[in-house]
Amino acid sequence: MAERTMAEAINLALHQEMEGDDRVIVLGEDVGATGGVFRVTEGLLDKFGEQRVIDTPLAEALIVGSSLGMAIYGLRPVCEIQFSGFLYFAMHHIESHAARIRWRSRGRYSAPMVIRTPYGGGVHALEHHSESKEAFHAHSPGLKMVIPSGPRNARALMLSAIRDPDPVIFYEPKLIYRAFREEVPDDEETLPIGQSQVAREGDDLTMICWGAMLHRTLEAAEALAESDGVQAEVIDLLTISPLDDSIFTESVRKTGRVVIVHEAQRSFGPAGEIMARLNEKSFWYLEAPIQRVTGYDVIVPYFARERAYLPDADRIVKAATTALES
Amino acid sequence: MAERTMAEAINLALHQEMEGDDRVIVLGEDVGATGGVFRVTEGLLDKFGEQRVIDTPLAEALIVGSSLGMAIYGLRPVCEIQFSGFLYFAMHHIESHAARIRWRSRGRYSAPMVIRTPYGGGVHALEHHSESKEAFHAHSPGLKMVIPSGPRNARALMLSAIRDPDPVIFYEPKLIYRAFREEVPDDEETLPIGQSQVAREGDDLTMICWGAMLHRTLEAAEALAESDGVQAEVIDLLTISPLDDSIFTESVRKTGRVVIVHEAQRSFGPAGEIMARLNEKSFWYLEAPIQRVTGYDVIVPYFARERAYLPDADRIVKAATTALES
Amino acid sequence: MPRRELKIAPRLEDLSVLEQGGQVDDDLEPQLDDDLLRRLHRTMLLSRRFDERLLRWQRQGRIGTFAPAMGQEASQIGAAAALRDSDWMVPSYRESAAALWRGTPLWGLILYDAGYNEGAEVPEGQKDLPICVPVASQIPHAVGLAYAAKYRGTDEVVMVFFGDGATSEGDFHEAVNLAGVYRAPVVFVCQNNQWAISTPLEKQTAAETLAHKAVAYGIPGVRVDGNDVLGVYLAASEAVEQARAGDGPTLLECVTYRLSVHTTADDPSKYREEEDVEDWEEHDPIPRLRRYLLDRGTLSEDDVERLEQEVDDDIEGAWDEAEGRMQQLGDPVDMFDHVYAEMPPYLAEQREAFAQQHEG
Amino acid sequence: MPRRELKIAPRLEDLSVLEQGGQVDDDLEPQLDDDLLRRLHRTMLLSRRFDERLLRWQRQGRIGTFAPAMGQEASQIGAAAALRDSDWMVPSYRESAAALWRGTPLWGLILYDAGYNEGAEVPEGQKDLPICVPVASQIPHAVGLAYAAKYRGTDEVVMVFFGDGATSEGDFHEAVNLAGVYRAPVVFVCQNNQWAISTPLEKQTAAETLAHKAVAYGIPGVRVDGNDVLGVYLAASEAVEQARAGDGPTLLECVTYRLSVHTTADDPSKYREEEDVEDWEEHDPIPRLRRYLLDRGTLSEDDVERLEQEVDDDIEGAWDEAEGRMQQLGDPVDMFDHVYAEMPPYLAEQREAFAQQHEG
Ligand SMILES: Cc1ncc(C[n+]2csc(CCOP(=O)(O)OP(=O)(O)O)c2C)c(N)n1
Ligand SMILES: Cc1ncc(C[n+]2csc(CCOP(=O)(O)OP(=O)(O)O)c2C)c(N)n1
Ligand SMILES: [Mg+2]
Ligand SMILES: [Mg+2]
Repeated sequence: MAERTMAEAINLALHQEMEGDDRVIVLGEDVGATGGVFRVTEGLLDKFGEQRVIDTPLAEALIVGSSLGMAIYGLRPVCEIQFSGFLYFAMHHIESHAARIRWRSRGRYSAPMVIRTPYGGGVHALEHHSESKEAFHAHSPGLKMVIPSGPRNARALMLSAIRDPDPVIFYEPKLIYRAFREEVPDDEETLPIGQSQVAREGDDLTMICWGAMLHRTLEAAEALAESDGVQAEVIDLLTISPLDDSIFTESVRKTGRVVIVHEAQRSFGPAGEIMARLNEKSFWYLEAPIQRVTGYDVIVPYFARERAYLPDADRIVKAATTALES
Repeated sequence: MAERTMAEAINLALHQEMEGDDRVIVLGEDVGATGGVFRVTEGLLDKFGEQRVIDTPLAEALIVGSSLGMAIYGLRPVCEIQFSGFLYFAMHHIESHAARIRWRSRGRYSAPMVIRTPYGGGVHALEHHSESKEAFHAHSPGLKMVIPSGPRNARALMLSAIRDPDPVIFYEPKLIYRAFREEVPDDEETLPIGQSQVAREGDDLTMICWGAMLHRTLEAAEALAESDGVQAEVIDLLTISPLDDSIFTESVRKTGRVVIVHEAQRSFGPAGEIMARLNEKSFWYLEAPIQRVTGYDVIVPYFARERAYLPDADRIVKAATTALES
Repeated sequence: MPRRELKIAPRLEDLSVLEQGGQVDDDLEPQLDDDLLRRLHRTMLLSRRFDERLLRWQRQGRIGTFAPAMGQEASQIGAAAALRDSDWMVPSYRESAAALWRGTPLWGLILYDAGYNEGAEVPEGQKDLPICVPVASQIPHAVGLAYAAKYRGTDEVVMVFFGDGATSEGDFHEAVNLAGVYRAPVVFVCQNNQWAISTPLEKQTAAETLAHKAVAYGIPGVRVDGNDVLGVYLAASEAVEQARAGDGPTLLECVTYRLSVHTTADDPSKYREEEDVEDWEEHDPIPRLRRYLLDRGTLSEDDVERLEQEVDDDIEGAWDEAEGRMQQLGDPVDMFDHVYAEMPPYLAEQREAFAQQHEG
Repeated sequence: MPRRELKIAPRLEDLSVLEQGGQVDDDLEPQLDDDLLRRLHRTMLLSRRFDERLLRWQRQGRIGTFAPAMGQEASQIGAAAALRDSDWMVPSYRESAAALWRGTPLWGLILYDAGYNEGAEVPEGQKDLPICVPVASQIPHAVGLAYAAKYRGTDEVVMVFFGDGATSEGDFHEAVNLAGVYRAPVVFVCQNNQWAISTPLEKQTAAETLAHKAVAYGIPGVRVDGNDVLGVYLAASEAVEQARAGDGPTLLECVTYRLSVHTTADDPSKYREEEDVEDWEEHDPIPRLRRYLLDRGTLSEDDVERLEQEVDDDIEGAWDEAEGRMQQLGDPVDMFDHVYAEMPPYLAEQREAFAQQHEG
């Protein structure tokens, strides 16, 4: 058991899975010699060599498309797209092929591959380096989309993603790559994909979030508890798609009041589906309008103004208060 | 005034706008000699020549990316992506550039361009030729997304789209390209982008839809009127983004019951945002859970099973009944 | 070196073996046994007659849109014939002739054309990928397969097919470039049939030939008469052996012609002259091979007649087989299958609701 | 023609004019007046000293991540100098040297590096596109601009910059191919600085040189010593004139080296040898040009000293200017501007809510 950052924890998962399974190949831009711009693939090249740790030419569609070919062959590629804002280049391979090869081939072939990519804002990066487009991939049957919220679940979910028989987009919240450390057991540990978790229990209000926003939401929940003794239940989705609606709909039946938090832009963002499921499964329990705390419907501003774009504890508390008072 | 199909009506708009404005350029795969696989650009090459009607090399990212360059220069490109299922190839130019050049350049440059593409199912086409991914573009600040539902509004909206100062994705419901004719005035006629319309008035129930689904929804509305005298108000969004939530939220304050219909897959589909806006603006008026009638969360099946995938009047009536009875 | 011309190292060449009249180049003529030659001829003929029949069936509404291989039989089959069963074949949507050579049953192709997902199924053991509709997007998949085959230390080779129009897509560029860097065991077979729907080659690229594009990737480029099955077989075999030997990829341009429609949704009269088609019919690969086989006594005129009857019977039989299967395949609830290895709860709910609605 | 080699028509060549020691090739030496030569030298020096200062400011946390142009001043400025003001310049994210030549103020670059969207603003009248971060994606935009300029019957030329890594992206391929087909007036300037972050050229492509990639598009390919400002200026001028004359695009490969970090987030010691950097420092373009100017008496040693003082003062002044502006630019509510020409109602509501929260 050691204290690890999320970057180190994912790195641990890659090391362990590559040791145990020679089908696992890591590829992407600068994943080898530098160990990735966030050092998540550090040490893999030295340990596993150029055959299994590939610095590819600069082409995202190619990284995903060739990974798919490897997966069809029976390997387990884990490819990295340097920033999620460059995943758009590969959209056709994700949407039209990785998500469909099982279906198209009637089960003859499949795409057991992981597409790792750092997403989200808050690290003072350049344009295109702070995007959150869960909605682009959550809407595609055949794809899975996973977002860890800390070192321990990141490591466990990465193991599960590599072993998953279907393609997984693994969105890594770059804001918390090194924000804090957590005990991460050396022994292998997995978490089921497609299951959300209760991160904090409470009866007054349900807060639904994921990734880096979990921590701002927990912060808000604590603030609410201290200031006005409100106990918020905080749910960490962990998997965006296939969406697990059992836990949050249950929670809302208890609390009747909801706040959803995400970094992505508001309109047509991921909160919409959560609200839809609540409408379908917990409608009669809702005591107030569901509140969304999200990025605004603007392009993520350059970093001097970035803080203003991202949800923070204040905004979450305000929304919770509205949900509780209406 | 003449009876025209939707394909003819869009063709009319292109002819008229190209005549009136030499900044308008049409480009895409097979838009020239054949007049497009759906004949929507028929006759343009003969009339306006190869300089203004360009059969491009086979590359969607290029079609959108080079159109953007033309738009920045001050032209008004109207490019065609042969089927919306191939628009994914251009995702990075749409999301990272067309939607942002105004913002990035602080207004110095802009992207007055239209991306036309046939979308949706029901025409017995091959794989990738029946897709509905409104959600991919509606979630992008800076982009507009328009979907006509018939010849007359298609022509009017196309004129508005070409004249719009911002990039417009113009999704053409291929199922109704030739399904019926409508009076379309020869004289220029426009419709404001960003405004939905009431397609049928009623007090008992609100139905929200667009594109080809409008007609199946109206069919369902008539059936309901005849069978049990229920009067459904049917709202045709026409613009998906920027979403006009004024008319449907108003309507729901009156009816309290809602059915949303779209072809796109259900999860994380466009209905989610409509439900979110209703939750935020008409929550206290909702008398029953909002019903979604959508494509299933599967890949659109090959055409032998395609009918089963698409919403039809029966499914819409069933959902309406549920909305009314709960 | 103030100003000097840059040279090109890898081979960039043009070749052909069998002329239309049946004359062969003695130096290049591959020594193929009669059995192989007969199979090449039979499969080319089968593919041709099958396309002709499909066109009729399509007009009768018995099947949907499809893309005939007519005119490209030598390019497809000559190339595919250079592969072993242990090698991989990655098609686009027009490689029905190559698919037949590889073992895909006629009825399977019919099922696909009739709109059944089951038609995209590749027979167990046959190492082909399913039909790929998005132009050029299969090329990176092929390079990934090749990388994996090499990583596993096999001697498998991957052959990927695509058209002239496909060379304009970024996927073509990115994939061939990667194969060059990793010397992946892959053969890129470009079916240059002169047209991308209505777009002629000269609007597709200003390159002198498509083989020239190999220079951009530091790999050999070979241009071959695509209606010359011996030439295609020779060029493809050289490329396959080079790949198998670990010496990397080759870009092979087969110069051929699409004798029929792009797909049944297309009307070529809008964009090409009937004369061009007639000129190219003069270069039809099937009579050319037949002339050669008759000359060398591998086939007799009677054999040919018998053969035509035979393939027609195969086609009729395939229709009955396909029709029989279509009866079984009616149930639309199957559309919920194969989305994930394991069906998520909400999808099971949707399936359930659908099933009820369609029983009741 | 059983088997024959294929030839290449458009020119594919390599050139250089000015050696490191200051020797020039008399046939190729462009006859530039002293004033232009002094401006070239001054801007190269300004860019170099500016990068050095930015690196310090970045370490002090006064600005964020940025990509220095160090080592590539001759490639960027030599190429941009071949343009007229009426021509277009389309940069990637590393063309700060070219931007300075074109007229972008130092304080503007500082604002960008400090995270203000206002820093991406291109001065009115200066026909440059804003900095483009997604690698290679600016290339199709440049071709669209060029098509439009030609359509409008102007004699404008578009010059687009990108790196060696960018040549692996599909956007590069698709755009250069289109320019070849339409003979668009565009010059493709590839800054081959040997590295794409940590990825060396040999992992990027197996092409013999990047200029060879021109063959795939039927256009001229020219490889020039990118640290030789005279050579770059000559090659770029030839390409620009060809484009202006309506004779189409050229792919220009400037062979140079990234002397500093990829960006300030990068640590080159992880992937390249200090020796290589030192070797390349021997080929620094600035001393090379200076030697030439001193030899021909265009500059004196005193001039050089005065000049260095001058540019340092410019840089200091620019910081004050930028800092002053940053005070004004605080208000985050500006993030709601410029999304659409007209703000949609729901966005106005969001802006309103935001404004209230940030006042109260
Ligand atoms: C990415 C993509 N864009 C457009 C299409 C529509 N389309 C189908 S085939 C075709 C032309 C392909 O031409 P070519 O590559 O020469 O192959 P051919 O059909 O001639 O065999 C087009 C544009 C498609 N299937 N995929
Ligand atoms: C599409 C895309 N993928 C990845 C990145 C991250 N990235 C920024 S610069 C760079 C390397 C670019 O190398 P090169 O084209 O040689 O230009 P250089 O930085 O050397 O000037 C990468 C991978 C990006 N900005 N855009
Ligand atoms: Mg073709
Ligand atoms: Mg570089």
